[in-house]
Amino acid sequence: MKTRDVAVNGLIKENAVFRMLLGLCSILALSNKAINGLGMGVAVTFVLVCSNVVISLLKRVVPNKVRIPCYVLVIATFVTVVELLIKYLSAKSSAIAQIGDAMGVFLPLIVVNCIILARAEAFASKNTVGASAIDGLFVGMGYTIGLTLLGIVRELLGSGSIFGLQILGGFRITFFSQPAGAFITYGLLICLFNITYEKIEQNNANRKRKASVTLSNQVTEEGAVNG
Amino acid sequence: MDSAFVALLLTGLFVGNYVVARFLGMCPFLGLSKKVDSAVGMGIAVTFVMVVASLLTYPLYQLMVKLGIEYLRTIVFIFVIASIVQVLETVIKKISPSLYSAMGVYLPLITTNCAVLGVATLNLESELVTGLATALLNGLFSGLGFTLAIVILAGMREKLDKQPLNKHLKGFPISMILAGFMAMAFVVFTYIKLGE
Amino acid sequence: MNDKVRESIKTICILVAITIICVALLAILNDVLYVAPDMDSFDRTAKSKSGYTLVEQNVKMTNGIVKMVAEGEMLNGEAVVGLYVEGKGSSPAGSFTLVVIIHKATGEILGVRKLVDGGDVGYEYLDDNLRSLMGTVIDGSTVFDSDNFVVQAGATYSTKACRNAMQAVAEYYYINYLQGGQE
Amino acid sequence: MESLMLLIQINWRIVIISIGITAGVALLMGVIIMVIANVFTIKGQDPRIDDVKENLAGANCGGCGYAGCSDFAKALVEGKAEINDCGATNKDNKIKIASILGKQFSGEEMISVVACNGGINCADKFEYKGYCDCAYANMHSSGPKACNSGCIGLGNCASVCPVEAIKIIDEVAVVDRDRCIACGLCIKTCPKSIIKSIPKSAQVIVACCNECKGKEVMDICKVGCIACGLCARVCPHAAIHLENNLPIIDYGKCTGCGLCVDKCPKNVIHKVG
Repeated sequence: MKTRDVAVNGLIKENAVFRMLLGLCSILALSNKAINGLGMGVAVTFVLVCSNVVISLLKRVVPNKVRIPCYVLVIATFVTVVELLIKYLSAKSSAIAQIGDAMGVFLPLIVVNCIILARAEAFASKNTVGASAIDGLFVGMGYTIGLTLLGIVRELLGSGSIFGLQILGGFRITFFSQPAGAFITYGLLICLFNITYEKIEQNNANRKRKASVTLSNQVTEEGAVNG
Repeated sequence: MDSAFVALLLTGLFVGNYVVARFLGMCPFLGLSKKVDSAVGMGIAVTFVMVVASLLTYPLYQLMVKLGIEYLRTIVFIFVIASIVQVLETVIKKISPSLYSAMGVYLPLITTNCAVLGVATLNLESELVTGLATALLNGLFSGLGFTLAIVILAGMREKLDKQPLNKHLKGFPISMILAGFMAMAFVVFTYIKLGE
Repeated sequence: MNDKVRESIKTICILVAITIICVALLAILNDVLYVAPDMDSFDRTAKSKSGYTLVEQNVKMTNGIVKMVAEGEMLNGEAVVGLYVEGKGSSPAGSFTLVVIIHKATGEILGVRKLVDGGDVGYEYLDDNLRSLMGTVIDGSTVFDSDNFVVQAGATYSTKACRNAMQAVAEYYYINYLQGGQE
Repeated sequence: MESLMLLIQINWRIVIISIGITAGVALLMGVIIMVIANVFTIKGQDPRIDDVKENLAGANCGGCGYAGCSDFAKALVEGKAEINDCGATNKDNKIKIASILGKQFSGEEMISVVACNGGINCADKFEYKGYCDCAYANMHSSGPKACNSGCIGLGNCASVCPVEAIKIIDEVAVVDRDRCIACGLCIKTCPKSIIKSIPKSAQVIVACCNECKGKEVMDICKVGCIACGLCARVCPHAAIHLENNLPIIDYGKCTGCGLCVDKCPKNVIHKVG
């Protein structure tokens, strides 16, 4: 798989937030503010890349009977590293303290985030270290972009601000910052994403068919000539 | 004791419902709610594992606090949960194959279920949980809340998947909107004064 | 039979080996990234003559957690107690962390400051509501019950979190300084 | 020097305790897992069942009629089932399984295909606004489509397919060739039973299943087969013969030359190879 394919795969074709629908717990919970989405995305990307690398290193060593506990152990280590880092940095700057507090219980829950174990099982335990790292990076980036996008939409509607900057001047539909709003906004966004994705795919298909039609016309003409 | 019991019951089932109010356990909630019987199977499996997880992780955490190494709580909790699931799977497969075919196929899914690790972590932070007994109750009621939510959604989705619907809305987006309405219904319970 | 046993032992050894390596890395990292409890947040709230000394950490109260307790001496020589307390709001609002300075003998609140505001954007608990708490004297553990606590309209969750924090402060002060012997 | 200072400051007591505790938990859990795994192995279970299960596709699709792959593996080992019942497993795995069971395997890889191309090209008897289910619609005078044997297009096959290989395009079901694992579930659920199982190597398919005379088909469907027989005559290998107004292709003789595809006036025969 060339890196370009892995990139397109991770970012668009198998985007964790809008296509593969993995890690829903963190997506819905952390999209109430765009800055939370970004923070969570970065944390998940870091853990994803590191655990992909280590798991693809260990894939021959780990016996099959205790495969899941070992993978979970490695992932949990990197999540605890993130926890310690956030605790250390939040003493330094209150912005990180704010994000760390907003993540709350979802920070340790990165361990059971479906993306990480899914990528570890599906990809890292079968491919080389380099490929796993790149795949982890791009899937993580796809997750971060999707989550931040959802965060921007929900924050703009829910509290009239983007990244904390008041834009709509106090106009806010509090429905969108509550759990019910999260579900419905996410559902509609996916519906939108599917529509655009299908249109792009149809355009590509039409272009390919047009290209092949012109090709086959030439063939039939030659066929008719010497037929 | 009984006021804490009622408070835990209401929080677990409605006010702080793990799926609808706290967004925990979403992957199986949306993945397995196509049919009611698979939803019930998953619900029972999750509730059982949550109770066993609370039973093991709560005393372990008290020990870790005494020794001052509570920063390891994530790694120890998830390791214990993964082992519980592994052991349960082999035991149920041996004792009753019929139960295994109904419920066992969901067990590997539970290891990556946010609700189970969620209950283990939230047991330590929720002010309703004061001892092991209340931790077990919290695990049980949160599991029942999860089952309640997943079964209701499964019922709705089973009916809805057969309705003529715009093809882009079919499947995942419509179940998210359904879950949204459920969340609205559950918010009503938050206005009950819980033992204040 | 023994090859099955040997194979099991090999599996367990690998499992334990991975655990040890991971935890060793974490333990060392935990020490390197050790966050000394910052005393300067007390100083910023109420300037002390020679800094505060740590007394106790992480005491779980009924309504909140007293994260840190420190004692110090004000510029005018009065002995004061600093409390770093976290109050839990109900689910949408996050937890609030306040720094409270209490006069050791009289129990009067000399300074209150908000460190972490868990309220959503636009739901923050206003500082002047907090400042209105200055001067109240903690004479019992129920001094901050719901009737005489400033409820900020529109931010009920944030108010609940702040009230929980203050109730934890009152309870801690009542147990350790009013009832208990002077530490 | 500086890093050495760092090493001394580390509070080694906490490090030892944390390693000790977690190693203890890991050891305890590891022992429990292994003991339970060995004690609770199902005695008297034929070890070959696990090897067979290893090679099966593991899609648990139920196409073989058993509740998932583990049941099917047990039935295979006990000889109650045939390896070809499972469409999902690819060819070389099937050969491996056959060698485990000591049997010979020579089956051909199959794939499902919908023998209808009607959909919007086919007129409707009435407008159907009811329950979105083919079997249900089929009960109302065999479906809204004017053609009584054609695809109703409400997607029962699409919803039952374990790998989502079937899509409803322009009100007719279309099977995605690379995703289809030939588990056969769609063939069982289609109320019109017009989904056929053909060899994967087939180059050409017949996309119609209407057995009425040409004149009747002409009135109701733009792409229906009018049984003119041109395809049978033009085929250089005599691979096509007509049976009750429908061309039947013998995939043994068919070389995929595609002459029949161009010859067919209603382009009922499609090139897929």
